Amino acid sequence: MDWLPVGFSLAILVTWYVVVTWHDVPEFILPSPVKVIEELIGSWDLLLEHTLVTISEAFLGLFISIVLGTAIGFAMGYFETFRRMVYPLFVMTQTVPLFVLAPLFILWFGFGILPKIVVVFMVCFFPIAVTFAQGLVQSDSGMDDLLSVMGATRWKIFRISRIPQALPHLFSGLKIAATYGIVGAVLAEWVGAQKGLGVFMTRAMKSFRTGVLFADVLIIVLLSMLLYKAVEWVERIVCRNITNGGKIT
Amino acid sequence: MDWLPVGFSLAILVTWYVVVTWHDVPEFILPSPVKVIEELIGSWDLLLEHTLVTISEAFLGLFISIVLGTAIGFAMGYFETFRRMVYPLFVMTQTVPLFVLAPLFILWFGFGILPKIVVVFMVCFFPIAVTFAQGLVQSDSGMDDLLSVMGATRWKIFRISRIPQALPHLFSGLKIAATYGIVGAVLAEWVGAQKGLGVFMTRAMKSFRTGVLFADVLIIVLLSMLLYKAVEWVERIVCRNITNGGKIT
Amino acid sequence: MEQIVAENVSKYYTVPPEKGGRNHERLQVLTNVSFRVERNEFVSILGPSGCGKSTLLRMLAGLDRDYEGTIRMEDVDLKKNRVPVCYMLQKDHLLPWRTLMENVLLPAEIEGADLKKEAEAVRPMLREFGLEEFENYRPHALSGGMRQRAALLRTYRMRGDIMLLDEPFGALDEITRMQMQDWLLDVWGKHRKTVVFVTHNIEEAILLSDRVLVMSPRPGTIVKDIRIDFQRPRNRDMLLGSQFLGYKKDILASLG
Amino acid sequence: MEQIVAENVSKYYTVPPEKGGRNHERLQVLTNVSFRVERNEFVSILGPSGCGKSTLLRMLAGLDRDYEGTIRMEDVDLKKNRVPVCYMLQKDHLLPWRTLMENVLLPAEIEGADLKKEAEAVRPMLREFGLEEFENYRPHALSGGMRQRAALLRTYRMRGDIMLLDEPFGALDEITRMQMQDWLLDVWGKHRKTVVFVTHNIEEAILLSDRVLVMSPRPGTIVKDIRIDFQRPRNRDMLLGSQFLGYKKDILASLG
Amino acid sequence: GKAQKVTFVLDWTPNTNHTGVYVAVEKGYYAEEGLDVTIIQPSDMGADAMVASGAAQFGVSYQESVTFARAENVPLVSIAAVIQHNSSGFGALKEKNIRSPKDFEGKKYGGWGSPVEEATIKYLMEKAGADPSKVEILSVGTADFFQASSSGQIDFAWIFEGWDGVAAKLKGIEIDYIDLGKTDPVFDYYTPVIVTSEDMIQNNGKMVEAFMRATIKGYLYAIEHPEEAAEIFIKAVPEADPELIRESQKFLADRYQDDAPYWGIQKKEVWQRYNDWLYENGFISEPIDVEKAFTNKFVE
Ligand SMILES: Nc1ncnc2c1ncn2[C@@H]1O[C@H](COP(=O)(O)OP(=O)(O)OP(=O)(O)O)[C@@H](O)[C@H]1O
Ligand SMILES: Nc1ncnc2c1ncn2[C@@H]1O[C@H](COP(=O)(O)OP(=O)(O)OP(=O)(O)O)[C@@H](O)[C@H]1O
Ligand SMILES: [Mg+2]
Ligand SMILES: [Mg+2]
Repeated sequence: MDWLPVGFSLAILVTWYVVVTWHDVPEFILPSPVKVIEELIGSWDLLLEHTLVTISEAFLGLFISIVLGTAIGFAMGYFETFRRMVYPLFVMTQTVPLFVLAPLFILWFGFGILPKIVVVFMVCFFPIAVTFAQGLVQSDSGMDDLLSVMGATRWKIFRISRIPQALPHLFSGLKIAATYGIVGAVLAEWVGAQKGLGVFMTRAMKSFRTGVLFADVLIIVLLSMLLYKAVEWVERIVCRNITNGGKIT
Repeated sequence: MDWLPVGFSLAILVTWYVVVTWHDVPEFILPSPVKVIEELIGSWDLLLEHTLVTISEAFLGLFISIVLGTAIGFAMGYFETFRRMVYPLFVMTQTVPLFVLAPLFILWFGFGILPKIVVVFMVCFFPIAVTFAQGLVQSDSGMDDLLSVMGATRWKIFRISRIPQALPHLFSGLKIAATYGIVGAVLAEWVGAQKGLGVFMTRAMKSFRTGVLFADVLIIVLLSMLLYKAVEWVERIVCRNITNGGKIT
Repeated sequence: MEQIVAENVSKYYTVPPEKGGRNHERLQVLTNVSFRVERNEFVSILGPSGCGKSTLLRMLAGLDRDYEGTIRMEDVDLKKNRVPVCYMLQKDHLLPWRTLMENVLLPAEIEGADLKKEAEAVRPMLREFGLEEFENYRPHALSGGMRQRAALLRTYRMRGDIMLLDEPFGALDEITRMQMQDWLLDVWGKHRKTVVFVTHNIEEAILLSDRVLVMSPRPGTIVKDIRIDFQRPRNRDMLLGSQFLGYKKDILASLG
Repeated sequence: MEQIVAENVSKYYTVPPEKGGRNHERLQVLTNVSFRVERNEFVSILGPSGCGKSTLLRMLAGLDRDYEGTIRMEDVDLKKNRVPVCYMLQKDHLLPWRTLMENVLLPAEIEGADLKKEAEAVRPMLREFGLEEFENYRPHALSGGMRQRAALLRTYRMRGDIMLLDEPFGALDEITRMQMQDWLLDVWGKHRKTVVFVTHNIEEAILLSDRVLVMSPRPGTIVKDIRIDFQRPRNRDMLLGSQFLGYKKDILASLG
Repeated sequence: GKAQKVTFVLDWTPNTNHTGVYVAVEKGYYAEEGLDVTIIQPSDMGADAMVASGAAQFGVSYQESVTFARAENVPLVSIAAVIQHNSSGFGALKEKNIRSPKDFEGKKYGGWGSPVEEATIKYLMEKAGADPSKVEILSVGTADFFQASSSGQIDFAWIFEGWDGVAAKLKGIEIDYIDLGKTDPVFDYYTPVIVTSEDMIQNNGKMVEAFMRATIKGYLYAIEHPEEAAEIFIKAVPEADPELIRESQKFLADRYQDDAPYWGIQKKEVWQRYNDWLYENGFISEPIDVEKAFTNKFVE
């Protein structure tokens, strides 16, 4: 546990509190952190209910993104032609404003959990696939040569040398995905859902309960950070050997 | 110019067209690509007007993101303590749902171009700063040692060895920023503005002109891809020497 | 019977334009290299730095097919097909995230052999190579010479009757080098492999080889093909004999 | 006057836990290493692979302060301060994105010297090093020996009266090696530098040095300190003399 | 002197509810009053917070929204009713056979996710003797009525007669429409309204007066000349569908003022009724002081 950022965050919170109380900022413009915590505690059971919905959407979406993202990232790294074919299209999908497309997803996929998963997938798939593919593509040609002389097939060269070397890249993609997964689900809910933090959020906003809105955002941030830390933890375990000694190549 | 993805995209367009005309999909659910092009040509002057607004917002935001992102990314790579302090906070900013915060930006920053630039910045700053910092941190310790024996200060070690080695990373961040810059500006407009593709979009949507909406999205995609290609082009020039021979370390 | 036949091999590299920005240039590295190696022969290649020895070995390993002339190995045209060889590059190319043992097990792993058994077979050799304590070290924690020995051991565990070694002993001290030379002769004698051995050490070349090929400076070609007529098994005493000095003078003369 | 004084230097590495997952272990690499080098002396260090030579040189370069005992250089305690030296690592560490010339200009660049002038000064040396055609090549397009020579040239352009060289000629053929040896002796003689020279080549050590330090296997310590009494300038004829053979036997005996 | 800068925030995209303001801009009514008006299109967060915080001076809102705002101590005041009677209601494609709240049973409602919708439907169904537990309430957010219903995702939705209803006619789609204002007096509340902040009224009354004078002129023009007003609006907002604007404008011309003595007037009982209903259904924790929520001072 690194206490430096914690301390720094606390300092920011205190400044926030002081500014808000000093200038008497009305709650609907910027609620004080104390107010946010109060609302968090006050609406705890309601928030929890919505949070569980959002978490399940985000997790499902992330799970699918990780599986497909890794698979397609691998395919892009492995098959040059496939990469050239789909990569620009993947970039394109990222330039499409999701908040415009999301309502259409509802038309196409209904109101269930599916359009939410699709949105999460659209957000998280790309960084995973692209980072992994990039990691796989950059290679130490000498090592590849050596392995091929040993009789390694392309697949074995990947398994033995390229995949391990691409893992740190993949994990940086996974961390990005973890950062955006929850927000993706919230966006999808915001655009149309029955339950979830996104729905809760619009309701809070419409009834001018900015404090509750911030409590909602706080939960989203905490969840995302938790996910992020979880990925970091897995990375440390998986990549311990690979990055040991500080240098990978 | 790589024609493979172009051909592939065309194939997708044709499929889209065939499906839409075959199944007689109503325009407001999914317009045919021909309809989209028609609308694009029909509303050309209007679209152009809005596009210019969006471009100027996106460019200003991107410019500031590049300047500050590179500077802060550098500071994070250079000053260990600074990185430990701010990095988790930067991650946090990414987990905050922007579409919720954006309206608040208007309260805080008014209706001018400022809140749009802030949104673009929030979207583009992070990938630039983080990729650059990551590139700077991973080092060949032997090279650092050698340079320090030559009497290089920490700053010179960075200038001579670490920055060039981090450039490919920085560019992958810049490419992400280029991908998201226009969408960021559109999001900000969508939340409150007088002009711009985001405004145009909501108006088209609310008058059930899905064809125009798609024409709008098409422009956003094309602009973003153009930006992306531009960054790629600069990368090729700048990094030609660095990545020559296929291996950087 | 000839196992390797190289005929009129020439090689050019396309060099990126110079700073000034001129056009791509061609650098001729090898010119009309022809030689033959018989089965079970031990052939050394000596030549000035930069004359194209590593380039030639890459071709023999089947990694570079962009040359003029032909190379046939076991009657296979290397431009068309590959022949399995034991190949050791000038750089060690150990995988940094694998331990020494895991690196040495690579050839077995690729062939899908039983790794437990292979590790058992390798362990006594680690002792012989002075690496027994370092089985679980990763390359960055090994000394230069230790890395080279690990790479050599890995090469030995590769499948193939032909060994292509690019300065395998360059980072070793005299004593360790002698041990490794003895080991190599032993392996060569017992397993009857064919060895193509690039080295900078003339004495080593004479001591080990049946034939020594001497190359000219770049563009490299073979300027001398010397048969070493010492009987086997050899010992180090011959290093002091006049016949040896004759060979050495001969080689030195053709080198520079 | 003594320029370098090492007293009872011992060094341990903390080794990451083994596969089995045991605790961190300590590996002793150097034990009670003590020696002195006088100003303008040429001292070679010989020792078995893995005995700690590179580790010792890292300490002399001021890069590793985590050891027991003291090293003083020009009366500066290296644990507290640094002394500028010309240092050449075992690996070439050329920047892959820079051309050969740009790599050689590094020391000048760091000192903020005039690069045009420096390039003019370096160019004749490129010729002497057999690299003149390759000024604009990047490292990946150079042969192993060429990279090593480039690294040596870069080392020479560093500021400092003390040269620390870790196997600078390991990848060179006999002829090029001789040229480089002559060049080094010339530099040493003209510029009166102090040289600490790690090598595996016993003859080279005797030929070049005022003193040869022989190290034991790991944990390394200095088992022999031999003064070479040949007069200077030296020539290669002495390699055949009996005095030379005496030194050689002496060293070989203490090595193995 | 120099024109005063005024920011006017819409409730959503520009539509015929806003025509009067656009007319006043285009015809120079604001300029005559020394005002330089900028029209801003917001997100679905609406104009309320921006007006209340002073980021904008005026905006478009709804009675419901102003009530919520005041319940949370957001100092928002409604200063004119744009349309006298609630012209929204429940719409459904003809083939769905939804003609009264009774028919909601077993159907899917697509809303924007506000609990008020749920309560309204429940209230209407109970009143009609239907079982409210038999309707499925879905939130479609920003997806529109036609898209959602013809793709079969929903059966009925809350629509604006003057917009979606007109659009349906233009597209040749037959729909059934249940006028909310006519189902129960409590739902005949004001939507939309023009709002400003308490601070503006207290400290900048002159500007509010000037702004409203010009706005009234704009709406009166739209009432008297719907065709010209429509063209003015189309010129200002070319992105919308011109046909839809023209038809919608015709539809609304008579409804801006309707049966009221003058345009913009708001009645206390309308405010009180709906406020009470919201309170009874638990949407606000305290009933608000409706006298403070609106004023007719600027339209009289
Ligand atoms: N970073 C490290 N961590 C752990 N052990 C190390 C590390 N670096 C070197 N060693 C160990 O220290 C010992 C000495 O290494 P060093 O590189 O100094 O040997 P050397 O005398 O230069 O050998 P060579 O002649 O082979 O280059 C070796 O056993 C090596 O495994
Ligand atoms: N990829 C490349 N592109 C361009 N030129 C190259 C490339 N690789 C090698 N060369 C050039 O080819 C020549 C021969 O290189 P090679 O590595 O075969 O020499 P070598 O005989 O092994 O030398 P050494 O003894 O120094 O290792 C050199 O001049 C080198 O600069
Ligand atoms: Mg070579
Ligand atoms: Mg060493």
